[in-house]
Amino acid sequence: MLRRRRQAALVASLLALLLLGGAAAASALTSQPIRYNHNVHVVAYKMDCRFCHSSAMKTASAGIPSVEKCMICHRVIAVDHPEIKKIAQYWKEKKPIPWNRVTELPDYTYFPHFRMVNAGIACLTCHPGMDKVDVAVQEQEFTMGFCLKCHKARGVSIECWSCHI
Amino acid sequence: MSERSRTVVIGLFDAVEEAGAAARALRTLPLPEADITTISSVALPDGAVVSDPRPIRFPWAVALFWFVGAVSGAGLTLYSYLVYPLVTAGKPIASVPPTMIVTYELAMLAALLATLVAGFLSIGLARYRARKVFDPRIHEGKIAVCAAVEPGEQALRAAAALKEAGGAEVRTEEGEL
Amino acid sequence: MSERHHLERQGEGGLYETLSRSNLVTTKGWYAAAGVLFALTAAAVGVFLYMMATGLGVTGLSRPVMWGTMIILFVFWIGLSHSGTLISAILRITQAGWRAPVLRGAEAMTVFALMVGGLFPLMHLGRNWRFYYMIPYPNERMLWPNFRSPLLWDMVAISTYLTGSILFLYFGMIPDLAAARDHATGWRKKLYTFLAAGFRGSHSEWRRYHVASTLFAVLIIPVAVSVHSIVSWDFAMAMVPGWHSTIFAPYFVAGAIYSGIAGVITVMAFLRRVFRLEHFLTVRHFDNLGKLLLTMTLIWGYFYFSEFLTTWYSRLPEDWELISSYGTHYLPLFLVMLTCNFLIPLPALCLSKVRRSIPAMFAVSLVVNVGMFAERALIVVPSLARRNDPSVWLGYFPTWVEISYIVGSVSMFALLYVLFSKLLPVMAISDIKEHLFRTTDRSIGAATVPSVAQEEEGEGE
Amino acid sequence: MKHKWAMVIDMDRCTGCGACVVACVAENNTPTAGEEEAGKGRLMQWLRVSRFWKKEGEDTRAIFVPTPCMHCEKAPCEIVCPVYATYHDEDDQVNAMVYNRCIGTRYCANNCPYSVRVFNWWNHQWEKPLDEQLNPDLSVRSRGVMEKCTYCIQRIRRGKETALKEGRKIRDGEVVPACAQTCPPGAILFGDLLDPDSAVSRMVKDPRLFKLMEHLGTEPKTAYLKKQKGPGR
Amino acid sequence: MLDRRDFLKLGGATAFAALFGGCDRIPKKIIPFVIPPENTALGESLWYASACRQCPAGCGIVVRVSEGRAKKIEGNPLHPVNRGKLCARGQAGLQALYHPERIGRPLKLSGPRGSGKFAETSWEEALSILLTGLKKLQAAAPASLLMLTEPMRGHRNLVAARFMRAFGSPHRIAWDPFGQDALLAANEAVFGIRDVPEYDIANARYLLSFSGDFLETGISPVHYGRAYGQMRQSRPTVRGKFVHFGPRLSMTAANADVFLPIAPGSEGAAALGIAHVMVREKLTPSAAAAASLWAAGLSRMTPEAVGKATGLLPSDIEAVAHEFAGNAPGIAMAGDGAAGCTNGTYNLAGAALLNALAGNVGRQGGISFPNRLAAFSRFGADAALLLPPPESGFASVRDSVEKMRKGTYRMALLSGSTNPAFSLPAPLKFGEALLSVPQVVSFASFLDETASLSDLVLPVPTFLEEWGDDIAPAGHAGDALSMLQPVVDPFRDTRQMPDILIAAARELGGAVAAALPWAGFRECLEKSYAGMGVNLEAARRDGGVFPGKTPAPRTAPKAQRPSLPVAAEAEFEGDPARYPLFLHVYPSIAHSDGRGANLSWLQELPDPVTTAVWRNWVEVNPKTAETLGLADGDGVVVASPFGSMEAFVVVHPATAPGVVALPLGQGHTRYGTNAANRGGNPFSLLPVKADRGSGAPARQSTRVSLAKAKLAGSLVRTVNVEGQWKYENIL
Repeated sequence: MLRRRRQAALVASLLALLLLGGAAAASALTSQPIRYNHNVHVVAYKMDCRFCHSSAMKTASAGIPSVEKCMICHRVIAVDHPEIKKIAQYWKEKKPIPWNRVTELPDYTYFPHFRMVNAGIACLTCHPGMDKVDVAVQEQEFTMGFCLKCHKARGVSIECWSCHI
Repeated sequence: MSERSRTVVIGLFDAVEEAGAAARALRTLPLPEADITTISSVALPDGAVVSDPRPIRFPWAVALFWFVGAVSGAGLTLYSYLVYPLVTAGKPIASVPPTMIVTYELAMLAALLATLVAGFLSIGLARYRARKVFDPRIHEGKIAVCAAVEPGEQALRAAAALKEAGGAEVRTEEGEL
Repeated sequence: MSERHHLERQGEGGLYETLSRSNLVTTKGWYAAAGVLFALTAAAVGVFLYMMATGLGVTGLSRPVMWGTMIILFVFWIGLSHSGTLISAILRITQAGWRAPVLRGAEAMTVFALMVGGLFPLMHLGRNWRFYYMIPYPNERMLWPNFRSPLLWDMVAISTYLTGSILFLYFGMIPDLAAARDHATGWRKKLYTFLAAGFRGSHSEWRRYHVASTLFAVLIIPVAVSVHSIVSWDFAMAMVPGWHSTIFAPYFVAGAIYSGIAGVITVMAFLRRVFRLEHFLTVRHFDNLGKLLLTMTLIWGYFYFSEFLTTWYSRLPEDWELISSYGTHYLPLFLVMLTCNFLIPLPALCLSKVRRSIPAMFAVSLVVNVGMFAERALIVVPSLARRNDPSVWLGYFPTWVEISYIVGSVSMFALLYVLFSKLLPVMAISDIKEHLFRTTDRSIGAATVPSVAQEEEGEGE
Repeated sequence: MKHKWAMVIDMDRCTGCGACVVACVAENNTPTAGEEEAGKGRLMQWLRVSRFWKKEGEDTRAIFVPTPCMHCEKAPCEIVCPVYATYHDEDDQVNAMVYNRCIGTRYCANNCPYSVRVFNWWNHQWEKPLDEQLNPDLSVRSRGVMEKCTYCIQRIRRGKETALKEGRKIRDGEVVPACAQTCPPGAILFGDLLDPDSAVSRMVKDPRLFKLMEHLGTEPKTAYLKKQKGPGR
Repeated sequence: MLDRRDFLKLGGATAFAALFGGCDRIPKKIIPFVIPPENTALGESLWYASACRQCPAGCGIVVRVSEGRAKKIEGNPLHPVNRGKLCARGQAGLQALYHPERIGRPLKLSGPRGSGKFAETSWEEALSILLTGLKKLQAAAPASLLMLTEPMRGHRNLVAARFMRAFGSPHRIAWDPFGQDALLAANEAVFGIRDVPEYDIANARYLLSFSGDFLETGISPVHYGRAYGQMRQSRPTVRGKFVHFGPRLSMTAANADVFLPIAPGSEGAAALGIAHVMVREKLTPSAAAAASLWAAGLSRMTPEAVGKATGLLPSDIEAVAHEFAGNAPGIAMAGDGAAGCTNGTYNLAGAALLNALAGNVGRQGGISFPNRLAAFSRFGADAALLLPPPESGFASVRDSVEKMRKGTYRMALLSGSTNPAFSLPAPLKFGEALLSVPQVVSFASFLDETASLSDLVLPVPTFLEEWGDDIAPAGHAGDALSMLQPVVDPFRDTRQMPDILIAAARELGGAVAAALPWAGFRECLEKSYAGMGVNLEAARRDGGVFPGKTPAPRTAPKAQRPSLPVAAEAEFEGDPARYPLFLHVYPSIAHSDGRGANLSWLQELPDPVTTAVWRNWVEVNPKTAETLGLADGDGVVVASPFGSMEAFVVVHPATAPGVVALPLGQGHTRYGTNAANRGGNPFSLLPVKADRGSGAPARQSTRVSLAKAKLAGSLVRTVNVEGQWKYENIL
């Protein structure tokens, strides 16, 4: 299963990189139910990543903000924006927003966000470019070597079981 | 065409004795020992017809590559131990017996490959574009006696000597010996 | 019926024709044989793909018998591969006069048996598609294989041996390829021209060629010995009763040579019959190979006895359970091994009548290989089935999947041989010619015996 | 933070009931093999309770030996793995098994004298909705990989993380594998040998202590306490 | 490859359906919360306390819930029954929850009755069928309504009992194959108190067990298992000794220091033999004062006489008597194997007498009779309804079968996991009789043999999805009160039986509606406990109410002057010539009477003694097997005068000669793919006999014969038959 997925991912990324760079970027814009703009939130409004991805400090997963959290601000801010209207619609129907996953780790990898965040690793270390983009992208391929380089440099555990069970 | 290309006189012989006579005749021409050779489908003992004065040195290359292989084997194992040091069964990270075994095997592998490559180079094989003098009939049992000669008079004398000795189809061509 | 006689009648071109008949005529029989073998091989490959797609559950393996037929076949074929190169190298170095017709067949057998045998460790992996984790190369995982594992030694050794054997086979073939080049036409000519690499047979070429061949032979012998030692260490390094034995390496090497010689005899008998090489593969060759086989029977028997005796007599509890299972669950296998490896070959090979009868030698060689297969099975299975912890004991019997691998491996080996015989010189033509060149028939009384031209190169009387 | 986890199984308390077996199955996403596969010796349970008969004079006694992974300090399985799929985890001093690295040579299982390693002969399926039960803390193993008792490493990890969040050391008894947690007579004791005050550290000094096949020199960290006889000590 | 459910951690807890299909696709969906629940952190699991209903022991559990799905059951450390421990069956409770064959919608008969063919229907229709039937009955003959359930406890029982009483039917029967009738009768006879005692095994120094398999089955394997561990190794200087008498080396017996095989049904005689020695030699003060017993007939129970009856060596009897008397406090207990004989009361009374003679009654490390009614006095008048009934109800079930045949009942309501169509002796022909009841409604989670015989099956939730309360049966629990709460949202479209009864009562109106005046069962619980002043929220958090102080135990009036049990011989059906072997049946540790057989984890749990999985077997002594020409693993037909079944032989070196032992639990014909068609049902061999003293079902009351037969398949054991003798090899 994973192999297929890996291959698919490989093929997909190759295609995206080599052939259809522009087209892929365009489709990325429409790939999410709402065109959430990371750049605006992070750079223009100087919001901390952890404000929305709040469980990154506490649990393994960084978490996706609830509709309620979006509405805290967007009850008053930019309510006329067509994308914000979509959020309001979800909120009205009390439906969750079906985001598509962008960053992905293999099933057999355990990545505790809170350990990294609490150790002072900046979010952009692993999610580079997230502050510059519109719709979320995965610019860094999460290979084992990428993780290990950092682990070795910081002198933290490189035991296999730290990340794989 | 390589610069080693020279004028060569070739004569085909049916029997070793005739070839031997031809070679003797060529030597008395005189032609240097190194410029006379035979081409045969069966290895002829050195000195039976001609002898090859050049020393064979490529086994030294094989020996050298044996050591190169050994070093790379040891290096490979040591590097792999140290690049991600994981403990198994309480054995030391750099464990001696596997290092020895891999060292040995890679040394042998390198030596075997070196034998092929050095052998090829020494024999002069796999030079497909080189034009070497040859006659396919040696595989029907003929023995060719060839000699590199100066074109002109020496060539003619050599051809005559070959004919004298009973050589059939004596001819002169340009090529490597 | 002597070789000399034959050459006189036909001349050297004719000699080539006879010796490489396999290359020249493509008979219906060849197509039929190749077709059947291909079908069997393809079927086994299909079964393997099925196993790869569904899981190793289709085999008869279990806890505790985690290794079964595939590993038996691995050891068996690696063992079989042994004699070829080794015998050829030893015979080349010792300049045994009768060696020439045996060389090529034996060397090719090594390569093909290694190719077949080397597949099994890969096939038996639970996740074959991840086999590259075993290969040491710089990778993004920054993780290298564990060289402390005997499996890795095995991999390194077998790849060395396979590379070496192919080179050895090829290098030995170069003069014959040159001969073939000069006889062939069409695409074969192009192939042989490429493979012969411009070998002419000039005096300096021959001299260097001989030096290189001798070097090859000298180098390949220690590799061959190391390979089977390491195969034995796959077992002996483990803490499994019956495997954990110091004698395993020489014992495996002896067993490998033993089964290898038997394999050479089988292959020779086949080649002789199929390609009508009666003039070249004579009774004398079989007699000599028979003597060699007899020696190996004795050596093998000695090793087995000393291995068995120590474990049996010391009665360590774990080993004792294993030895006593030879008398109960594995009695049939044990008897097959003992009979086929010792009780039949020993007296039979002592009789010159048997050694000089080719059908009898063929039969004996087959029997020995059946016995050696049983021996491999007896090493792999009972040791695992009677593990240290008696509560997990369990039997093992191969399923149809594994039986199809047995059939498939034999047919693949045969197929490779059949294809080889069609494409490349199957007899060492130049060695035979050389042998003929150096011997002349001399009449001593009523008998005609070959006499040797060159005493200093080894072959005495 | 280094640990040296160890297990002590008191055979005098063990009743052989098998609660540990099912607890382990429930915790570790272990598939059921089915009758046919079980008959082929392919049960997937990581912990077995072997029952041996022992003649004592006229009487026959039954002896229950719960056998999880021994987590040997000189583990024979580790050295034979060509790809480091099983190796010694230095942080926890346990015998680690990395499923995604395993290529399935099964050499480790052959070399384990305790035969506690199980192999995934098939891609095991959980009939829906039985898959809802699967523990999210560890992976479901695919076919072709070896698996075995991990001392419930996911629980150890959870314990470590909790301790880290609360800025303290792990307390003795805070981290227990599923088998030890459920064992009704309390026969399975688990803890850190590097903690001199832990219960296992005390128990390993018990004169009743023995290890399975100690003569093999594997130095198991799962130890046993001998069954006693008669009243009093 | 590794199909991990990690994405659940990253996703939210609401829209699961969208996730399940998508685990192989990229990109995956992330479904966050609309409004995050207050106490949820993503990826962190929560533990909910509840109570286990996998067997009647009533252990407290905590369930790990991650993203709305139960992941693991563990014992509740606060609960006095199990103190954090749990048995295999409890652990397997999750499989009942997620069982693929669970009934998810009401089922209406679609073929002939008994065919097991059902069609799904809506709750509206199902309830209207039920109500129509009930209404018709209420008008015509309310007394012809039968309710046959397992023994219910807590407010479930209250609702059911009030419903039946108000409806006007006296026919409310609870069936438990392992009821404690014989124990009650024995204690009444010996101590003058009809109650189940508590055994303080943890503090005992000497434990005598007469076919009491308390570590595997019986009242509470977990509680006693824990106590057993404490008895063995928790005290620095004392290690309790354990001696077991019985016809078979069960798992419990295997843990004994001394196992003494005896003839089936001779447990009472063995106990009296020990009593004889104690009184003769005045080994304890109580024994010295028991001259009256001596005169009443104890003098005849000499070790020699008892030895002849039981097969014991007289010297063993003497030795055990001395040890038992000399190592106070001690406990003598007898279990199902002894109680299941036709002289069960006598057997159990013998054990009770030993406790009295040794002076173990009412002391730490002995037995005591806690005052449960006083402990639960806060329930007021309803207390008796809430406490679990310890009886088996065998007599009533037999009576009801008669009545079914006579047509007394017009409608039957069935519920519970005791599965009478499976767990009653076959000659009673319960199933056949049930088919003659015009309308049968089952409340069930699985289509077992009994539910398959009904017209209408109403799906009920498993215990992990229910509201409820529980009081563990007497014998081990003190006065703990457990609270059940749904740890997951109901997984199927199910309704609790009390909810259905309350709803039906509302529709039926009148007295019935007045008797059940709640909107639903949850309200019933909440009102009731609020009325008692119980903080329900705290109780649900802790898993129940566990008071620290218990009322003083009841006094046993005759503990000082016990009466001598009336001697009785065990009777066995079947001509000894034709049926030469005694049959000993015992509940299997994994499946009990058969209710666990549909869970694959339990099917694959090796039986502790034989290590067999997935199938049943018959245990035969090696000598017996040799005389019968049977080898280990052979197939045999076990035949009794009442029926026959197929099984595989397990040569069991410690079964008494002349006895064959069969585990109960397998032999289902329905009950799902895991359970069905795995060998024969031992209940089909049993006669319809009862213990003469108490009316409990007498299962150990027939002889059988074994005949070799060729059977398909083979018995799978996890321990090698040859290797099982080589314990020394692993040392």
